[in-house]
Amino acid sequence: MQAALTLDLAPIARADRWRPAELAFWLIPVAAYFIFPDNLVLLTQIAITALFCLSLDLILGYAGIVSLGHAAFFGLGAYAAGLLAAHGYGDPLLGLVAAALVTAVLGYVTSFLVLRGADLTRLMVTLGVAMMLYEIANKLTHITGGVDGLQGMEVLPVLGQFEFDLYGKTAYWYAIAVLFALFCVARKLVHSPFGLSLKGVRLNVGRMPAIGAPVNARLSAVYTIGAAYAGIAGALLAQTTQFVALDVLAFNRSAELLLILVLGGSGSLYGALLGTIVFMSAHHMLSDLNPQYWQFWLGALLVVIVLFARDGVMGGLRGGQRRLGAALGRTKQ
Amino acid sequence: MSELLKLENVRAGYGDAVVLEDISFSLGEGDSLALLGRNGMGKTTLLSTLMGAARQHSGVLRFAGEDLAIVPAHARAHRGLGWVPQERDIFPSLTVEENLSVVATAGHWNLQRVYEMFPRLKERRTNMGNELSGGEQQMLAIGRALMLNPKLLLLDEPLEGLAPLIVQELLSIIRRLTEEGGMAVILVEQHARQILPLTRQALVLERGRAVYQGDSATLRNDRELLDSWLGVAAH
Amino acid sequence: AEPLKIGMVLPMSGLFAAYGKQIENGARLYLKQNGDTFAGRKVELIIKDDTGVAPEISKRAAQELVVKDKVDILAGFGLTPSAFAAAPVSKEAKRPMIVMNAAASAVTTKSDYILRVSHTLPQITAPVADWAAKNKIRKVYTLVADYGPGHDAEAQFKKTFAAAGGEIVGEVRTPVKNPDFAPFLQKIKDVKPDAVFLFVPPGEQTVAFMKGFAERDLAKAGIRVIATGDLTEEDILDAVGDNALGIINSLQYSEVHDSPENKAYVQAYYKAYPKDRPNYMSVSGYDGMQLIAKTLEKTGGDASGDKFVAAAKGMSWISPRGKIGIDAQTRDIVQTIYIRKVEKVAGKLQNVEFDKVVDLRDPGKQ
Amino acid sequence: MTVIFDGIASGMLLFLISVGLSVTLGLMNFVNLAHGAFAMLGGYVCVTLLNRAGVPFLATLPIAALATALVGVALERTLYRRLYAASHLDQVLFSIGLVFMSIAGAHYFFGAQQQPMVLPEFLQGQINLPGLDIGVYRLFLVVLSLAIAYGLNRLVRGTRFGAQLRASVDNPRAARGVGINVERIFTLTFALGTALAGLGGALGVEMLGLDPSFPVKYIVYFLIVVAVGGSGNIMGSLVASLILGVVDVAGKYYVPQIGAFVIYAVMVVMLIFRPQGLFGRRAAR
Amino acid sequence: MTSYALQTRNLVKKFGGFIATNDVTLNVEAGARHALIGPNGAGKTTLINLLTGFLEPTSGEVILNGDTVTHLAQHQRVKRGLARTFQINRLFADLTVLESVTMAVNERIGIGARFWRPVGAYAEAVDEAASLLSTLRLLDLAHEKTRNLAYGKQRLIEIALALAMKPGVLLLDEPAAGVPTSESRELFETIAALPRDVTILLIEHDMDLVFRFADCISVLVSGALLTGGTPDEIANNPKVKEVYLGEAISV
Ligand SMILES: Nc1ncnc2c1ncn2[C@@H]1O[C@H](COP(=O)(O)OP(=O)(O)OP(=O)(O)O)[C@@H](O)[C@H]1O
Ligand SMILES: Nc1ncnc2c1ncn2[C@@H]1O[C@H](COP(=O)(O)OP(=O)(O)OP(=O)(O)O)[C@@H](O)[C@H]1O
Ligand SMILES: [Mg+2]
Ligand SMILES: [Mg+2]
Repeated sequence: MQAALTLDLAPIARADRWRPAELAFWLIPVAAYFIFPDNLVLLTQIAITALFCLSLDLILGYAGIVSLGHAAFFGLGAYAAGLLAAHGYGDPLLGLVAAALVTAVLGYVTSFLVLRGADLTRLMVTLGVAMMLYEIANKLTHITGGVDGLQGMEVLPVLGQFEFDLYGKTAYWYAIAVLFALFCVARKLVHSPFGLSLKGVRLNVGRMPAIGAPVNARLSAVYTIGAAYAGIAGALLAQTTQFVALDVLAFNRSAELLLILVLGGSGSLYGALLGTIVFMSAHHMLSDLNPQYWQFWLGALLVVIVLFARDGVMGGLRGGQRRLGAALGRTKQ
Repeated sequence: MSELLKLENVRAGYGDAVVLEDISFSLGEGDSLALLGRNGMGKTTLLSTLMGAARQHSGVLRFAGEDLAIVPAHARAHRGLGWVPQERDIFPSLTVEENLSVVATAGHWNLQRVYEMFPRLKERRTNMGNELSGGEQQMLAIGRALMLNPKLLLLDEPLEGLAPLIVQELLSIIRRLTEEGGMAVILVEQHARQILPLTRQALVLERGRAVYQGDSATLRNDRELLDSWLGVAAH
Repeated sequence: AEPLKIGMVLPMSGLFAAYGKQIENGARLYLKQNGDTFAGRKVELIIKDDTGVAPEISKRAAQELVVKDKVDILAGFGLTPSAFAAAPVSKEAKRPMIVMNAAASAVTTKSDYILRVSHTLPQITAPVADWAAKNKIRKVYTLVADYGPGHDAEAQFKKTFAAAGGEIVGEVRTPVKNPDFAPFLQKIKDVKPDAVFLFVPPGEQTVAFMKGFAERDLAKAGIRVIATGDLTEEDILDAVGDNALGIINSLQYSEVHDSPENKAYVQAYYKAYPKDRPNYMSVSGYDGMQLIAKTLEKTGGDASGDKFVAAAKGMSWISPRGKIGIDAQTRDIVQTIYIRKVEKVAGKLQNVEFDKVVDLRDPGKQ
Repeated sequence: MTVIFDGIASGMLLFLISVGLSVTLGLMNFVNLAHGAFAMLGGYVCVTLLNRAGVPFLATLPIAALATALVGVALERTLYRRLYAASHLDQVLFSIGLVFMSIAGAHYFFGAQQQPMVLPEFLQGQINLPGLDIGVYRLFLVVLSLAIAYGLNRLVRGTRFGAQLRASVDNPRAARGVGINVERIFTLTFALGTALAGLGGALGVEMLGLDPSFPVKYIVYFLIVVAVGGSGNIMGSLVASLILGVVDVAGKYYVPQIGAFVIYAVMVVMLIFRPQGLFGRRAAR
Repeated sequence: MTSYALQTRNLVKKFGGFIATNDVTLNVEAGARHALIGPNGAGKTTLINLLTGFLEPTSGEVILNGDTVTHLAQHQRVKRGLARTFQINRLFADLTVLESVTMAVNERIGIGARFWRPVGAYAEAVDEAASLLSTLRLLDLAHEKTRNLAYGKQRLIEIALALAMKPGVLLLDEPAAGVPTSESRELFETIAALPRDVTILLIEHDMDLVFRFADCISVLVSGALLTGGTPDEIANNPKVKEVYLGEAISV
């Protein structure tokens, strides 16, 4: 143990402490509330998508499982909460818990399908699962309302206190609170031994069994957690829009999510959040400016980002920080 | 011996980083050079520079009278440079035979001769490149370079991972290549003792600079030099 | 007076971009023809893209239009889910919401401030079913896309057709995304009905169906095609091509509807948008504006929800499609539905009207 | 019988429109989700020539392929090339960006509506044999795709070009080292892939329709074929397309109730039993 | 009666029609320093892959400390004390050296799936990883990312990961490959200094190292065991000289 004393363990021992920049980051939602009081619905949906993105980040960014069917869980969660609310159980928190449980079960069961195979295979298997779920929801019109959407949701006030209002204030704080809480949990997770072993799996699956790690069990576990997160995000959307339609399960949603995560930079929790903020704001602004052809500009934005800011938004920011740091350092000398 | 390769004050590295400083030497046809140095001193970088896989910052690189700086990487093989990379770099989705024939150039070395030299490869000819043992990959990399029928063969630690018997054979083949085939060779090795007898010249790198340049024989007999640069005198 | 802000939520991009464009075309055409001042208030159109089937975006757009842009009236809504999602906004904010395409019957029940100027699915399905039964089509095979509107169309058709004495000899629901109708057509050919009733998402599915129909020579086997008229609307008709000839269908509007109002409308439309053909959606946009203008005249420029809706109820006016009105009870549209047949008129494929059901209310609400 | 034939033909159509992706994704290992955009371009070229310039259908096909390839090469030279070494996810982001741009572009130039398309007489209609009705155009597709599959397979497996391509993908640095002109090989292959995309797009208009959302509408089908076939394997794609086509059509004929479910279920099951695809090589990177 | 740490019975591995391991029955005594030599492609690496469960045998059995483990998953064999290194490095390029080794220790002591407290909170694991690094003289590189290390150092990490398993049986596949002569000697000193009750099975083509290190050598040719014995016996075996050694060793 002598040796350990001579080594500065700070980098590993304090890897999980909250940095000032992080605290500052979480002031953004508070500030946004006052700066954009008229855009609360958009901000709420950004928060929900951010949570959804976080869930994909857990499985893709940390464990390396690519998915083109993550909307399966989002949609299932949305329907779980939606159906509860439509049948008289409109308590929001109850809806979240139910959504989490149902999607966790589906996540656990389907996790065995994604254990094998390379990226493309996983992409297609997850996509297949989501599409099948879509077809089922479409078929069960009498339960789900099919493409027309689920009718008759009645969501009760949050904690029995806060009614959902036209301005979206309650919805906003509700979504932000859930996002923050689950972010903290995810943060714990990625800094734990479990999180470290997930990184190990992503960096070198072949080696993990040779150091005694049960790779499949880890992947199943994280896939289940990711599914539950996605389910909660879906439930949040259902509750805050008070409506669920088939598109919660659609391919586009999965694909767009993947885009957002890659844009933000997978493998970093803040990447997931920033990617969502950037993508959805860009989408919103561009489509307001040019309702018909905004896609062109959004596409151009993606292309430019890939070509000139490789490591995603986070990478870009980090790079900027480094350059700034270097510049400051130089002026000091 | 007419001059085949000439380096003058070459500076090279990766991106902006400079690994090699001020390297100059020349090599004639059928000549041989042992390139020595500890881990990370720039041996591989020197070969990569010749092949255009590392960046040449300044200096002049001439091969058969032509300035290599303007020859794109892929064309250098056709000018007569054959490379056995340190990581072997076998193409995994090609069979053994395809790995050999993919760029075959007419000349002395053909499939049949390579198979004669490494019968093991002939036995495994339909295996994919990634289904080979470590040593087999090494043989394949050497065979592949020979299929180009190069004027200058660059071997980066070719003995690594080969069985002793094959090592002995390979050493004698290299000798034959230079002495009878007129092929020039640059040989990078950790096992200085084994290759110094084979080569005419030697170049020792230390942190990217040449610290010894001259006769192999002289170096071989100078225990002190060997020990200080390579830490191998005890062998 | 304050300007009158109308916020339109429409699919301007994506699969349903054509809907948004037609509706916008019609709305703007009205303003161009009749001036952009309603009851002294200058009209300002704000258009938001909801990409088609993303109800949360529709709802967000509606909410932002109300909260941020402070619009007086919501309008547009290409597809049913977006109308459903936005309905609570209209309800809570007490803003009139003019539905210009979403066709599920129940849409108008979701908020007391919803008025519809387009049609409901039962409204355009029942007439053709009735017509078929009365015109020697005894045995019909129904083919509908497997999604909500398809199910509704199927149910309405069966109901009306059976009531009029027809027989359903087979039915099939096809996947919503379905590149190949071959197996279904083969089956229909084997069954040999008098006609096929068709309802699929208007667009490439119609084209694909009719191509397959022609390829397999089902017409020669004596099988006719009857459909809701949105499948043969002017925008799609050219893409279906000559294969569309002879389809019997029912809808509220045709480019060749014979009335002075329509002649003027069509002429003005081609002048304003030479690249497009006027269709029923453009007319919805047009009539939506007309409804707003007429209602505001009645209320003296007051667009507040209760007053506006009260004034609009029972209103009727002459549209390019003929006389239409707003049902005082259901706030849904009352209009004449025409039975048409696809024919070539002056070298152009058109829906030629040859029969009609006058002043039809939404059968889905009876 | 007719059902089987229709299945085969529908599989061949799948093959034709996805084989270009087998080339770019499978062989070059570039996740080119913009494949559908190139196919769409081919479709518009074909339709425009056919309807506006009156060029005969058969003549529009090579022109569509060529025009698409030219655009492909231009993009490859300027943009794609920079991303060969990037991660697959970056490639996804990039190519989806292109898809978005292409959708908006097509919308702008051609409008949102379906494009009309009329085949020449000799490709219309059916040949009626006892118990078997063969659509002429379907037959045309079957013959064409078999020819293309055969040619491509020869090119990839049997020629030096194919070996050089695989070598370049495996390890560009080493490939250059042994004298392979990697840039040229990639450009040529990309041209081939986009030409096939353009051809497939042109051939597909008749059965799939053509509007600006084409690139996203069928992306799933392209991916299914490549994944089930085993990436980089032309014969695999062919067989996968056949199986999927036949299963899909037969499923719709015999059990229409479960409709679209079939194709996804079959895909998932096949991938679970053969994660590398039907003919997947062990050498997955 | 000697006890065996590792045994195989009639082990066979076929790749398609090719027999890579042909009826191998091998016994490695507990605490042995056992070397496995043989020509390139003889099947040495394949054998290790079979022993560790990296590959499934076509037939035959693998026995670890008297128990049949033929169908146990890799990680379960590791739990029973069987660790290995790879002929070609398999490391975690983006983790630091300390993180990599800590992760390995975590798995051994069974806290790899803990998800609530941070890695650094499990001091026993971090301390153990640090002390292992110090034994291997890698402490100054503890916070370096693995990818930035020189090849020779990476080889050492490869071994550190195996040692972190506190193995009862250690399988080393050409650990010195790519390490310069001078450093490979240091490396072998470290290995030799492991407790005597650790059983080691070594594959190596450098005969100087093999003959200095091993007390027992098995020779594998074309997938089958040719012979086995003490270093002296092997060095003087004419058959082994003919197929493998050539003039490499002159004892
Ligand atoms: N791709 C690269 N990018 C940046 N630096 C590199 C790269 N490859 C090698 N280096 C650095 O260049 C220096 C020389 O490396 P090189 O591989 O030439 O050494 P070497 O003499 O061949 O060593 P070895 O005996 O280990 O093969 C080293 O410090 C190494 O870290
Ligand atoms: N996946 C595979 N498919 C087919 N043959 C294979 C496969 N993997 C290995 N082989 C063959 O099995 C034989 C044994 O390989 P192995 O790697 O065990 O040899 P080795 O004894 O370790 O050789 P070296 O000393 O060169 O590392 C080789 O001839 C190799 O070509
Ligand atoms: Mg080197
Ligand atoms: Mg080996």
